[in-house]
Amino acid sequence: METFVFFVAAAICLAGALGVVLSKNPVHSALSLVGTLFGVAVLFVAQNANFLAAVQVIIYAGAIVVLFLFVIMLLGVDRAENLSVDPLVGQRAAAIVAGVAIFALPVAALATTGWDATGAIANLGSVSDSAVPDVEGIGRVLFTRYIFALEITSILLAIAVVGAVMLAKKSPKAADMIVDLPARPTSTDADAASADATSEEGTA
Amino acid sequence: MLLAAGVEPSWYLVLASALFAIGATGLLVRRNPLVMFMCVELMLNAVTLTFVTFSRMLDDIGGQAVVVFVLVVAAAEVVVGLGIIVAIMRRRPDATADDLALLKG
Amino acid sequence: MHALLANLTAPLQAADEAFDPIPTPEIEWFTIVPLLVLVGAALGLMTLTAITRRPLFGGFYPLATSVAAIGAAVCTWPIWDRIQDPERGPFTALAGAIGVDGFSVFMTVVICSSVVVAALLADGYLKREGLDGPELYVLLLLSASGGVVMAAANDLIVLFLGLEILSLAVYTLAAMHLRRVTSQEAGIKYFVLGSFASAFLLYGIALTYGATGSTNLVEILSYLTQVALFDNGLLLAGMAMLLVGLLFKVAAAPFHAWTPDVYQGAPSPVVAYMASGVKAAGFAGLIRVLYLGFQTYRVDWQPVIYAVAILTLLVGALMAVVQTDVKRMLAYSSINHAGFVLVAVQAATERGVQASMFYLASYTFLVGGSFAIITIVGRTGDDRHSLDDYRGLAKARPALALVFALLLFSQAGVPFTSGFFAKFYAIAAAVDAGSYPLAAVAMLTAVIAAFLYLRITVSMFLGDVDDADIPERRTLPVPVGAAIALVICVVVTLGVGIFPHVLTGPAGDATAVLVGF
Amino acid sequence: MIGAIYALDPLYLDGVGLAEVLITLGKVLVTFLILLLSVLFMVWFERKVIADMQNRVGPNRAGPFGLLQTLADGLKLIVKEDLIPNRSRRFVFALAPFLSVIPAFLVFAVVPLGGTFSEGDPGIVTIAGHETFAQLADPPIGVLWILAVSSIGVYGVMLAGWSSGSKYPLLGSVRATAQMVSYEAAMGLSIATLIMTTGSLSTRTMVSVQAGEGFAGFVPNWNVILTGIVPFAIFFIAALAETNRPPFDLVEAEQELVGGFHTEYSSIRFGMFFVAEFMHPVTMSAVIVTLWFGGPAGPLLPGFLEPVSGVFWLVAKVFVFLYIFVLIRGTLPRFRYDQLMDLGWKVLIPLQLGWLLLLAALNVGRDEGWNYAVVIGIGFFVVGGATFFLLSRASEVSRQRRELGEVDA
Amino acid sequence: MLAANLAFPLLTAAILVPLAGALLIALVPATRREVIRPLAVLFSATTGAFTLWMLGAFDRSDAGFQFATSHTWIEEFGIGWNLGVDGISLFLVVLTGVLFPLTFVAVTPKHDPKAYYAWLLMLQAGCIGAFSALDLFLFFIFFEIVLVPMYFLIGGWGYGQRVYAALKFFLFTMFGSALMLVGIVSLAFLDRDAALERSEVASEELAGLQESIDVREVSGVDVPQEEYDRLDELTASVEGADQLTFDLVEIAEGRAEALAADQAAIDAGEMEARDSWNPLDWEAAKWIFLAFALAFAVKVPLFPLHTWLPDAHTQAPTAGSVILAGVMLKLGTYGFVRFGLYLFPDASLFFAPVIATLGVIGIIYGAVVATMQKDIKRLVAYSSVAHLGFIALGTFAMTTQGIGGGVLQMVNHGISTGALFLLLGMLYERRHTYDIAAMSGLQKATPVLAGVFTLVMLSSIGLPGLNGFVGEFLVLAGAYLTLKWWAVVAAAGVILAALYLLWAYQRVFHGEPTEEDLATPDMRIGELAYMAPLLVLIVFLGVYPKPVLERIEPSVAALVSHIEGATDFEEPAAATSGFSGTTADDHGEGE
Repeated sequence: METFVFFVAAAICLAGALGVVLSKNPVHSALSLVGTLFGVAVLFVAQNANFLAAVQVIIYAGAIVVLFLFVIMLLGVDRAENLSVDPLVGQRAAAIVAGVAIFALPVAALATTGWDATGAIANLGSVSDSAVPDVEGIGRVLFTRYIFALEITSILLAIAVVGAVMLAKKSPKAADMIVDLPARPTSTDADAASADATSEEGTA
Repeated sequence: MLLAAGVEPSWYLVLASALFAIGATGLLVRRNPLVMFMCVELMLNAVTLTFVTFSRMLDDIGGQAVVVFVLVVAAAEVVVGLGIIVAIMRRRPDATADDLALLKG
Repeated sequence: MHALLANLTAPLQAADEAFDPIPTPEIEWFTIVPLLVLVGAALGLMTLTAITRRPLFGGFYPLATSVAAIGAAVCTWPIWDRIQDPERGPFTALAGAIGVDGFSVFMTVVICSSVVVAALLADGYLKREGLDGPELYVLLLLSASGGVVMAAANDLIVLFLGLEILSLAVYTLAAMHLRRVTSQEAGIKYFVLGSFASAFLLYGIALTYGATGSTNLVEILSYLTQVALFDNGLLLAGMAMLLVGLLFKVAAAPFHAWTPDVYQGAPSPVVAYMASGVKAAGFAGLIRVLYLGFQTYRVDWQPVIYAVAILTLLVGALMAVVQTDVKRMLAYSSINHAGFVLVAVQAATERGVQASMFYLASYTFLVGGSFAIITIVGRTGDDRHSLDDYRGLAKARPALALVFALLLFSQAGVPFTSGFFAKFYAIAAAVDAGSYPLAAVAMLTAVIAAFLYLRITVSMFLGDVDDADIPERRTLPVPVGAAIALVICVVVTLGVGIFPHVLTGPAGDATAVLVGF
Repeated sequence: MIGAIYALDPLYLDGVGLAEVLITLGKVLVTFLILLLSVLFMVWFERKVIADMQNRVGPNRAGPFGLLQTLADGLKLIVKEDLIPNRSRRFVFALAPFLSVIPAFLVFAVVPLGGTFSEGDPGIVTIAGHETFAQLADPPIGVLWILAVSSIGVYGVMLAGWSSGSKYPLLGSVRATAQMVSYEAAMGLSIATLIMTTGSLSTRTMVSVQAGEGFAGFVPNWNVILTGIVPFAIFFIAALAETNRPPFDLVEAEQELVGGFHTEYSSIRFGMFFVAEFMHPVTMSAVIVTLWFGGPAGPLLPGFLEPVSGVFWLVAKVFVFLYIFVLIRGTLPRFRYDQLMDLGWKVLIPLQLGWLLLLAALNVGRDEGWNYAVVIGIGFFVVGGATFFLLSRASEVSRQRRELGEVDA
Repeated sequence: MLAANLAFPLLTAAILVPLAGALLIALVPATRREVIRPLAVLFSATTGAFTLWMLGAFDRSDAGFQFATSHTWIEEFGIGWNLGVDGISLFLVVLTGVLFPLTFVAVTPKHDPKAYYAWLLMLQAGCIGAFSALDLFLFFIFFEIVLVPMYFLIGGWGYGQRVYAALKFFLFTMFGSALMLVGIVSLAFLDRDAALERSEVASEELAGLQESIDVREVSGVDVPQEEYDRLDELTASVEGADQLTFDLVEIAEGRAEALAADQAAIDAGEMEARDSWNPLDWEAAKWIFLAFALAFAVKVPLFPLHTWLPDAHTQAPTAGSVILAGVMLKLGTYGFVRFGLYLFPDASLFFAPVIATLGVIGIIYGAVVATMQKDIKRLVAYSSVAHLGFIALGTFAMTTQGIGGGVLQMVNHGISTGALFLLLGMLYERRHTYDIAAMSGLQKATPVLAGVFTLVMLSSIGLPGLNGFVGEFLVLAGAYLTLKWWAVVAAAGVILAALYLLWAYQRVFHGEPTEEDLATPDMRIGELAYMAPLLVLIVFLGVYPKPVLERIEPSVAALVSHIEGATDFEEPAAATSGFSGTTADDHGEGE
């Protein structure tokens, strides 16, 4: 059963990941990302991390990717990208080599340890103990060991709010812009959409 | 029965590292800042999967607790990142990472 | 069956009674007072802006920011006092999340000073550019709080969160000049690459967690000292990933590519903060991880840092020389400086930590002052940064040119300035650890980098001046804030250059504790 | 993994055999059918009630009281020509209706449909000698499931609008997205108060807790009372917005956006949106009842009705809310977009946040033995008052700035 | 004679006074421009007076460091404000003290007098500091800091290619000294390591002694006082062992001791001599010496590293050239003596042939290239390369005569080349060119200038009876004993020097003057006045060098015996004969 779940979810994950990278259209990339997110959520459930699975879906699928799509639509930047041109000669090949290396490093590391973690066992509370639901276990850890970390995430959120507000300030007039680059053609469609949506900025 | 388990936890780790590598490669290959950013999310997902798997292997709930932080950070990153992307793309809707080569010298 | 049913109903009964309260750990409030001051000031500032139509008086925001930063620095005094008490010494607080030791206190003060300098610069800059924005000050303070967290982080997760707090604010700040396309490009570039690096850092944390079973540095250390890991691939991979993430933040080669672009595009006062505060915090994190968590694995990380240091030194120096934009020059030079700090870090000794602390502290003022001048010379639009824009500055604004020359010479390592001692201590640390070739390479790159500083001085002092250009330059306004920042930077640079023990003393007192943790 | 499955339902305690699989499939089927039927009913109900309010007759041709009108409409939709606009993104265009309708079904999976909850009974029913819960599944994170699935619902709307390749649907979906994401925050916060008071994320446990003895013997122990009504009110408003029900139906504001995100849809694809749209009030009512009004819990019915008393109470309570939904639709005018956003961000979220903190303070006060009156006094009047002052002052200042045109950076 | 150990810190004052002057001048308001020059002269002359006072108060019989001051600066590293002069550095300090005010009087800047004088005063402070520093770190600091004022002087007040020349000057010298810093630090740490090693032995003894004393104390047996003293002594040495020091004397003497012990072991056949030329076999000292040598070689400059010098000299303003040639080049040769021979007798001996070879190449090469110059200032610059080659040769001959001659030659070169550059400055002022071909027959129009020029030039050539001769002769005589063939080749350089200088003289001052030449004004009285002290010195030192030599000799002799003690080097008997006249009775015939 778990084997089956694993392989299906893993296939979804990998397909989604490849979709993100290979889709020409950013919307398709975003949708592929959702696929991966669900796959990962399923893998969480398969490993008894129910709470995280739910949170993963709520935060990632429900908020993050939605925001992505929102931005794509708001800006009208869903233009397909021409992937057949290597922007920098050899960059793509180099990136793939780097990718393989990045994949190989942890796998090789795991191989040396006999495909097993080497760390100390059950430091902060057991996962397999079904008497304590994972939500409670996580809660306990968050409010004891990670209490400081938990508190400082508030700073992070404050920064996100302040930063977003600052960046979303009304766009200056085009004449005011200091643009030191050649003019580019702009799509009228996208302009119309973004002009109307500008006032909705603050809510993003 | 169907529930007979035959999955090695390390498979999850290998899967996670594959996801991570795909994300990293994608970030290096793609030029669209939005897609690059999605690749970062892929990488973060790979990390959360790794954490959960280790949490299971070590039978330690601490690994799962960490994932909560990763999620919060991811959310905050998205807000800021999309803020910047909106700020720039509103002015130049067709910006790609190559156009950002304005800053070369 | 029935036992399980009882299990299922148990929560019902539990819900009726008072919940079993979680034994929350003791919070040593006094250890996080600096952090609270910074965050509190940021929130206060934000609230105040929301409920008042205009600032209370001109220069209120920079003043408040500086006062807050200085206040935070002052608030470290009782902590320092307690740490230096030989009977009590350093300790961990907040359930082991932060390590309260001299190092963290020292770095806190360094980060706070960089905030002061940046805030003073920002005042005139914002006015000139017609940007309004208490947000800049708020984000500056919040970002600094992240740096403070990093400096004290005793847990990889806390470190990561500190790094994100630090970085996210800076990404935004880099993109804050909404009228400059380059500013936003800098922001986006910094952001994408920065989160890329964060992901690596996080993956490193995950692997380290798998290898040691904890994210707490002290626990990692004690685990690694107790358990001999024969097959430690996981740990090494984790360490490598962690290093990638942290080295990116300090702009070490080969993870430096973002630096010149971001420095060039971002608003100059923000760059001052990036080059000083952010870098200091990044190194603080690096040192904490390497010296504390992976203390026992120094044989493994030393060669890596060695190689990275050489690469960083060379890249920084060689690339700097071919630039024509002063901001880019200083960006590469900051890479070179990062290399010097790495030289000190590589030593893996107390002297090494001390040297890097000294370096970061003095560099904070050097780079702060340098960017103060760049801010001033950049003029409205913040885009006049080519070498030509500095031509004849000595004629038009002799004091400004002289101060810039002083700061540049100090960066080059000319004696009687803080920069010289910074380099000296770094070299001494490397030599003490037996890394002679590294020390030699470092000094040679210092000479190469000196060429760059000389190029700037040349165009300020010795360049052929078009007289028609001078009157315009005479009108270069120097805002009060920037002037104060410059005075501070010059005083520190010369003061430390002549009496280095004002810094080495505290640095020495501070390190004794981190390494021997 | 195995433990996780067991925790879902006592049905699987003795291992999973054919009977268990059949029972589960049966439960799935029943839930699905109930929902479909309820949609048919809901459409009729809404039309009928509104017609009554407007002194009209409403549907009255097909079947008794026009009951089969919806069925006829549905059949008509199915046989109509399926139009796919040229500029649409075909794959996503086809996908969007499913994304819209499936989440609406999924929410129902964790709603307890029956079972007895009185006297500490955990709500177990017996089917063919097997003990099980009267709900499709009871994951320990049931409440999060609701949140998660409802947040997925956005995709349908969003992608439909985008893939149509047309301006009005796009604008509609952009609006919808912002609206749904915004109100989800308020909704999540109000659910947080529930979690705090009940101490569980499982919907069944929540119902059980609410089935407990209330005050003075007759006031039920419902969450709506325990949490002080405000969170419920916020939840309810957010639920209206989440489901794009009037007065929050800007997504499909005919006067501005033609049909909103589904302008370009026709035939069965449109039918699916339609189903989803009318399923939302049903599922939302069920969720509201489960979370705030004790779900199927209630006094046992006398005699042979005893086994269905849970179902009875649930249906009764849901009916009340369905009526309220329709009532609101029939009476309230639509919000303006900025009003909508202001309400969400400047009123609901701060209020809910403050309320959550107040409840938390009370909880802490209970553990520490503080005086309730003092806690409420300080929390509500001092802190709340100060916050209110600050917020109103801030919005006043920002209004002034806007008028003076100082916003331009 | 005044007591050598004055309460008044003469050296510190000689450094701080010009610095204070620089600061003061920088603060002079723009409206009071006229006070700048007098102020500069005042401060600089005060410094000169201090140095002259030192000259008077110098105890000629003392070979050690006099007027020594010592203050801790950076305790952690054992860095101190340690100053002092001995016979080797005394005259260089005096030269610095005197030459500066002379140039102040002689040359006025074209523009920005404020900055000009401030930089020059800083330069003076730096040079005096470098010549008198007895702490390696302090020396390095002064060695390095002098670059900055010079850089600005060349760049700000120089001629055509000044920016290029200034950059080249700065980077070359900094490149050299960069490695020296690594060398200095390495040396200090190696010294500490050696001390720790020694202290291990001491601590073993300490432990044993302590135990035996304890045993006796417990049993009531009397312990002799000496043992207690020894205990304290050992404790002190063990405790201070991990303290770093940058003190020159301490490190040098420590090294000498260790080297002497090694040498003894080698003599006894217990150890192999380490004189392999394979770099892989080298001990640290050789590498560190190379780091030092590189810095000094750039500064001197020795042959392949000299290319910055002609540019810097040619493009520098007159004052810059005078100071550069007169004082700053000596930093290199002085460094060789003080921080090469004294600190690394072993490595110096090892590398002596190499450096001497470079010196000799410099002599010949400088002379040949000078011959071909069209620009007279460049010619003089190349002549400096040749002259300094002599000094390097003399230094690495390691004989009393060679080193002493080198030191004397440093002073001589400072005087005569300084004077030459001053004269060239006058020429330029009159003709606005340095082009040899552009002038001819000036003798007719400017007989006094020609006369003075002749004298100075002859001194530079090394005509007997003038100062240059004494130095060159001593160097050659000293070098002949240990580096025979080098000395023979170098002697040819003397002849070449005569060739290029006389030829240049002939082209400029003889021949048919054009109208322009005839209109060239002669030297003014004022110019003659400030040239006079230099001319007097040229003649005086040529006729009666004894007062200088007798002060130099004890220190040099001590240095040579220091080398002998530390290595297997033995000074040839002929060289031990004194050369300063006064001691001729004790040592037999001198020159």
